[in-house]
Amino acid sequence: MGGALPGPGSGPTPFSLIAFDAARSVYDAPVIAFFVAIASLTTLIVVHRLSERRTRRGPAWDCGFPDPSPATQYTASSFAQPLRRVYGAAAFAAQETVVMPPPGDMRPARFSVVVVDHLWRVFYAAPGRAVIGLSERLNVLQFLTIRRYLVLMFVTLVILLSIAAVTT
Amino acid sequence: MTRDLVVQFLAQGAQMTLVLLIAPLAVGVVRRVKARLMRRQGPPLLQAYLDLAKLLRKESVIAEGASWLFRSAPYLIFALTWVAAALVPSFASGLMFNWAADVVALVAVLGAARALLALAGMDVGTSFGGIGSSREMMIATLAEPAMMLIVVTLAIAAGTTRLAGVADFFIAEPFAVRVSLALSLISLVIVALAENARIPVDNPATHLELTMVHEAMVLEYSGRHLALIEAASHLKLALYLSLLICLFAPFGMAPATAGLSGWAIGLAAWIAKLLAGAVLLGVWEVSIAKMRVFRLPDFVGIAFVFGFIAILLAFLTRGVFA
Amino acid sequence: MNQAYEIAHLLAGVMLVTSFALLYQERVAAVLNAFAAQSITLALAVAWAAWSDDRPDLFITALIALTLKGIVIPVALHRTVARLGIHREVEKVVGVGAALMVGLALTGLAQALVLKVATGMASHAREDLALALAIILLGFLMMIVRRNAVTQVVGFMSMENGLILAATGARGMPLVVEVSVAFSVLISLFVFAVFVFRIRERFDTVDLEALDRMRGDRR
Amino acid sequence: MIHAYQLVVLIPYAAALILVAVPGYRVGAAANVAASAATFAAGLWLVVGEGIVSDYAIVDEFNIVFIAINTLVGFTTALFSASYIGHEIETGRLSPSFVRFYHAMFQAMMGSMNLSLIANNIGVMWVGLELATLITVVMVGLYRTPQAIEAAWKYFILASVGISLAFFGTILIYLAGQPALGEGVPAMTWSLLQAASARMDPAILDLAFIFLLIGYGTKVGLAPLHAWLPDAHAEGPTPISAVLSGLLLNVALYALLRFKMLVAGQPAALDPGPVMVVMGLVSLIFAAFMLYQRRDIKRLFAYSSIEHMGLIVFAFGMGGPLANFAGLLHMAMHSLTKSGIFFAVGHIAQAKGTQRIAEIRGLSVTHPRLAVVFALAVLAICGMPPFGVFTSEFLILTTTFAREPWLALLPAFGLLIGFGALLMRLQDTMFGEPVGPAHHVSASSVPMVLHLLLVLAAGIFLPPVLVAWFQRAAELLG
Repeated sequence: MGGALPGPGSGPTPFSLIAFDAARSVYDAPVIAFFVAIASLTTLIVVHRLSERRTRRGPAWDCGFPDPSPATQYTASSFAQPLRRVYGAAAFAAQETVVMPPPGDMRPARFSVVVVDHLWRVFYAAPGRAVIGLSERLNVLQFLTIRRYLVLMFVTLVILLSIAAVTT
Repeated sequence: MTRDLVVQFLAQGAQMTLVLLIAPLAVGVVRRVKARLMRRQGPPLLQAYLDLAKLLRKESVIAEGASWLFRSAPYLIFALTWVAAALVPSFASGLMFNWAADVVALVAVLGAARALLALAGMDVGTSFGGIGSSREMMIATLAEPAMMLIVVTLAIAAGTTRLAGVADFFIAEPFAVRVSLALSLISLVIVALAENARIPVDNPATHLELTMVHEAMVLEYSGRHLALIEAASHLKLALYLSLLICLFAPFGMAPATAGLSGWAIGLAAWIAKLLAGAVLLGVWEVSIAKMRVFRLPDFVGIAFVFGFIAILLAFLTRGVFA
Repeated sequence: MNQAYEIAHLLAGVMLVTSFALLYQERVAAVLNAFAAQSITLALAVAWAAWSDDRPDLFITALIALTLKGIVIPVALHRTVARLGIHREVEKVVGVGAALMVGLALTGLAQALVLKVATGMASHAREDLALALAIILLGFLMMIVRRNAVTQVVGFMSMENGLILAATGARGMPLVVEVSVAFSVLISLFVFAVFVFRIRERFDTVDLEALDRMRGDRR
Repeated sequence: MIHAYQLVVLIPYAAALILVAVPGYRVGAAANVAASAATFAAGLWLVVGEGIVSDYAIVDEFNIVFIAINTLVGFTTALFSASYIGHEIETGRLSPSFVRFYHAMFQAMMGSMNLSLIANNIGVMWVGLELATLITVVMVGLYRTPQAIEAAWKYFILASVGISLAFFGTILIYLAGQPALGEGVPAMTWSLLQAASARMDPAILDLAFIFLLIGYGTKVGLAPLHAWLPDAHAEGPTPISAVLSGLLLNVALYALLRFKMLVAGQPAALDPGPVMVVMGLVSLIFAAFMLYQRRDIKRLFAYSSIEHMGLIVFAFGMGGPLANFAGLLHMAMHSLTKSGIFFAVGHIAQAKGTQRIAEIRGLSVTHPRLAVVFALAVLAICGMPPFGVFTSEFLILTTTFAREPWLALLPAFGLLIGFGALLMRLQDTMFGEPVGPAHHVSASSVPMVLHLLLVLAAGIFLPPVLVAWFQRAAELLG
């Protein structure tokens, strides 16, 4: 009967997570966390011992942006910009449109991007629609009359009896 | 039993200290090799140590508006990288800590350090930090999957994702040169270049606004914080060199059962290989130009493609490995 | 002894025939009469079993079948039909012919199932079981192919007649009397509910307006 | 000397008789809690005591699991209902005399379920279960609104047909056992039947199991026999919904499993496993899809119960020590979690004055503490770690995967679909602009927090004693 998971404690430490076999892969989160904690504490102590401890507050390094206003802040879309740029053509079917007015025209130039997220469409939107669609169809079963529910019971009974009748 | 544990613990501690001590030397070697190839005198080999010492002595300037995250991130980044470096077998494969995590966990620990760095980069709110963080993350989306593909290839080949196990496997079969492993090697080299912000992905020696990635993130740091970040990046370089050595040139590494003499040989071999790797990196960096940021996907993408092909081949020839 | 089984078998056969008669009827009053006939036959069958097996407690069951299902309930339902102005006609989902065909198929299924039973069981007991199974299935069929609330109740009670027949056929089975009393209570509740909640036409609706207002979730 | 197994049945029945006569709903509620606590104590006594096999009663490793859950949830539900039912009188939904009736019926129902659980006689088992069913029918119609009466009526008819079919199955089991055990009581005694199962006629056993599956399966809520379940849950008083989902479904399942053990003892009979696997999967996947269209919060969780009963039946259908263990564990976890959810839903219905999901919005703003408990409970029923439901679902899926990798995809798919629906509805109720009234909730939050903590504790650490206990029960199931 089905293979059991390796029991706790069969790894090198009692906290080890072992997927198949200790020789193949081990993950020991508490030990790693413990070592990270030790390492950070050691670093903290040693650095504070050895180094100059003075700290000064100063203005940010403002090359070209003397005024730290909200407009200059990084936003989610600015953060995603390199990603969009890199994957735009392949993953998002991005289409850029640039409307550049002729010289002398005072209208501003316009730039627009249309991004289609194929992954979203294929892996989220389509199955989502399928699930909702199917559930709408099945939902009819919530609104049947009692007689029809009895029919369901009866049909199940007769099917099972027929199976019993034909099998030996 | 207890004595064993103590020895193991000491060996582990020795490795952690060693990696920490030797990492700046590797960086010094890279810089020196580059300078000599450019017919410059170049800094002394120990310049990286001196830089760190100097930074530690300077006072830290913290931008107004920086939060606690900004101040605590360097310590955590350093600690995470250090622990990650300790996870990679260097001179011996049977150290205690190698058991605690496999290469998947290693990637995750490095990923945590990277995420912290990106957050710290954006903490002050200047545009440079943001540019650096977003670009770093963009590179990560390419490098990390490639890294995982390499892991899978190795796991198929050696039957384990534990680095020590993989190393033991290659020690046992030193001349098992196979196409899929060669592809993995190329792939891992590319990933290592990208992760360590080396040419052609990034240039560690410049602060050009348009192209910098790593340096843009740490622009606000100074004094002891900068020293920690620098030390972390040195460690990361040593880590990736060790990883390459451990996976593709493990000869000389002491197996799990080796005694002190085995460890001594392993240590010497490791240092020699590490420095040789640093020399090779220097030669590589001189002979190639920095890429435009948005050409990077093509370059790192090679790693992904090679990693993928390597997996397919590994699956096809699994009969050989089994 | 053999003769005792012959008579029991005959009565069970008559019950099956009345089951078909229930499906065959076009008018509610006739359905009720057929049901009364079935219940009285059941009472005779149970009484016969009580006498021939020497189990006097079964006479209680026979008495209940006779008075409650043979007389009281049919009479009450007759009056209900008249009082509530329920359709006198049986409302059919499928026609009489189709219902009878399905009924025949079910009887065949019951026979086929019981034929598989090993011969370890006495042959007349097997036959009784087949008849009871057929009566139960036909009662169930009656519940689903007839729309009228009264005919549906009759279907249920016919099913229950089959159950009592099977229970008395299982020689020496304990609790039969208790269960038959419990079922009588259940049936009375059924009839009572039809009466009190004024379930006029069908099982489905307690009140036609309520049906329009709500149906499960669609509020 | 009265034994504990008699107490589990006698205390509730005696309490029911007394409660009929107790005027004043506060005294009645207190007496209800006291009786349930006493029953729970008797249940615990049974847990630590020796097993019993007599002509009419049986207490073995298998049914003690059910008895323990039954008495525990009965006790917590009584606690909840004591603080809940007062509000129903204030709002005028129930009159004091109805509450008195409610308390008496509650005890009678608990007694009947316990009777069914400890019965060694398959006829008595049937009587107990049917009595409990009929009492819940009355309880469902307690509010006497048209919807409640329609729900009760639907429940009554479908349950009655189920009752009849299950009784026919019981007769058939008697007929099958009669040649081996002789006439009379022995051929209806489960432990004797079990011992003689290899000598029973396989064809009659097949026939009997089909009728029992349809009859008791109706009460388990297996699709397509489930139709009564969502409406009965939605329209009855909330404590009754909790008992229905948490206990009555289990008792019906228990009866089914006892007969499965009988049939499994005769190798020539049809294997009940595949049928149960198929019906379990149909229920699981069907209910998962139905969750998406629900507008009533109690009906939503009623469908979730169908989903989980499907999964449990699937696990028992797979059979084998590991799957049975996982099935039993999941049943226990589901009982605790789902009744806890219904307690929380009762709170929400009091706070918002409605059961419609569309009118329950922004709960995290108006009732932050209740919202947190509710959200955790829903996440627990979704199978999120670290709650116990995760452990059991994980075990069911892994043991299936180890034996039939492709088959494991189906329950995983169903659970995933259900997870999506529950999360979607959870979000609807938690966030958004609060609408409608936001009353103060008077009901006690102790029961639901207690259930949640138990499930959490089971998810983090299953005591080896408990594991060994469940394993012995699983082995009995074969």
